[in-house]
Amino acid sequence: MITLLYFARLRETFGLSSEQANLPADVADIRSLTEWLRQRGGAWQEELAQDKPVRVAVNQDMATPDTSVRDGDEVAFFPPVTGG
Amino acid sequence: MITLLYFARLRETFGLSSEQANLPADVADIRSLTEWLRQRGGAWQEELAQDKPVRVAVNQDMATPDTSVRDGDEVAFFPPVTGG
Amino acid sequence: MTVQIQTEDFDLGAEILNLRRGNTGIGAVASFVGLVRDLNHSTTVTEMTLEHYPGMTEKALAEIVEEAKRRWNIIDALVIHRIGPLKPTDQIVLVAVSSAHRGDAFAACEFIMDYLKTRAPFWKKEQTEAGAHWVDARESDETTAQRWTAPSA
Amino acid sequence: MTVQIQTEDFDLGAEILNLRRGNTGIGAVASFVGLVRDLNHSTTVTEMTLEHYPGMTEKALAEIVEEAKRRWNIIDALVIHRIGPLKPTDQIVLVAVSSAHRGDAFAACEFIMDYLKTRAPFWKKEQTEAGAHWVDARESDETTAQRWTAPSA
Repeated sequence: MITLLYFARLRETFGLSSEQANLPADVADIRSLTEWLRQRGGAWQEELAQDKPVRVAVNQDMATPDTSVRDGDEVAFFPPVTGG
Repeated sequence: MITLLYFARLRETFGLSSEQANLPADVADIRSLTEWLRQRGGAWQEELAQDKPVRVAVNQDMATPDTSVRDGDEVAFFPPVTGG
Repeated sequence: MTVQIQTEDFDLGAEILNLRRGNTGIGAVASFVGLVRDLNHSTTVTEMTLEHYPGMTEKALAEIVEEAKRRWNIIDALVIHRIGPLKPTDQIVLVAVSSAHRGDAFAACEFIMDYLKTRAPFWKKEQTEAGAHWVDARESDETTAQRWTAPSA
Repeated sequence: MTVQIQTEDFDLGAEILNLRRGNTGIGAVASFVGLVRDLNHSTTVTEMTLEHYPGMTEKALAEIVEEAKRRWNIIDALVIHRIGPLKPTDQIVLVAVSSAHRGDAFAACEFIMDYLKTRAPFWKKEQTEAGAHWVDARESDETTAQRWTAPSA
């Protein structure tokens, strides 16, 4: 089980701020996790398309496509930040 | 007649904050004015020596040795500034 | 080193006095306040809402402040960032840095703001006469933040 | 654009509120406060006296602020500099700049401080346990100010 969090435009488009998910055996990093979520189709396919500037954090640290994902992790998807 | 002003260390060393002076005919710029003051000897010779970092303003604008001096001008001598 | 996320407004004067309190070696305090403008890209903004990622925001800001402390000779630093609904002229963010000499305070304060703009998880949603929309990240903010990265790194 | 020379203390919070008042286009306020440190070059400072050149000071500061206005896209600027006797932890100077975007406010505020340090006629006399002395100008202040001069100029 991992915890997935969505913020800002992604939260609104997905209609979801968080969910618990059981990862398939072949999902081991952010690249494969994103591909797995994309396969849900609709807004997921569109917002997580490769040309979209989506940012990902694993356990509250900024992640790259190669960052590993394990059971118990908190993984957040969000647009580039705009605070300040 | 010109007005001469002295600030900070120069004011204290000369024991003078301002004076009115009639310029000799050969004093036409800051270089010759400084030389004329230096000839007073003592603290004047010492504080206005060429290796001392004295600043000069004419009519409240920073001046160089070549800046002209005319009757009616306000000429100030002071050390490099240290405010802020 | 203090990092605060809050919905309430803050008092710049009181915060700076508090930052200075008890340290007679402080010669310089540089501070920055970011405010809601009523006009953004020629659209009139009536309200703005700030969302954040609780937990990660505090962690990201603390790391940015620690990095500033490593890079410059600073005495203390403070970051306050507001969340929730804000109106034009409302204060959004305060960054303040104290140091012995001014160069450190200026550089660290601007560094913290530049990194906050690109690395702290906050998002702005603007309400305009034409409707609500999420503010797009500005590429110039990323460029500005990158100038703090050593070219040889 | 306001320049004030005064013996009285100033209230940072009130001054910044006043600077912001009535302009809803301000997105950024950068400010700097310089303070008397109790220690300078390993000597304990008990009091400091600031002397200035009345008339030229106001003129020099106004010119520095005008130059900042020419160089950056700023909305307003404020300089307050105190004169007379001051104690450790007392405020000496405030420089504040408002603008639409933060880069202009930061740069103009630091520029005004750097130019003030090298071009505005103020002099500090320190009273220490070992006696009174005029503070020497620091060469580093001149170097710092010179970085604002275009290399090709």
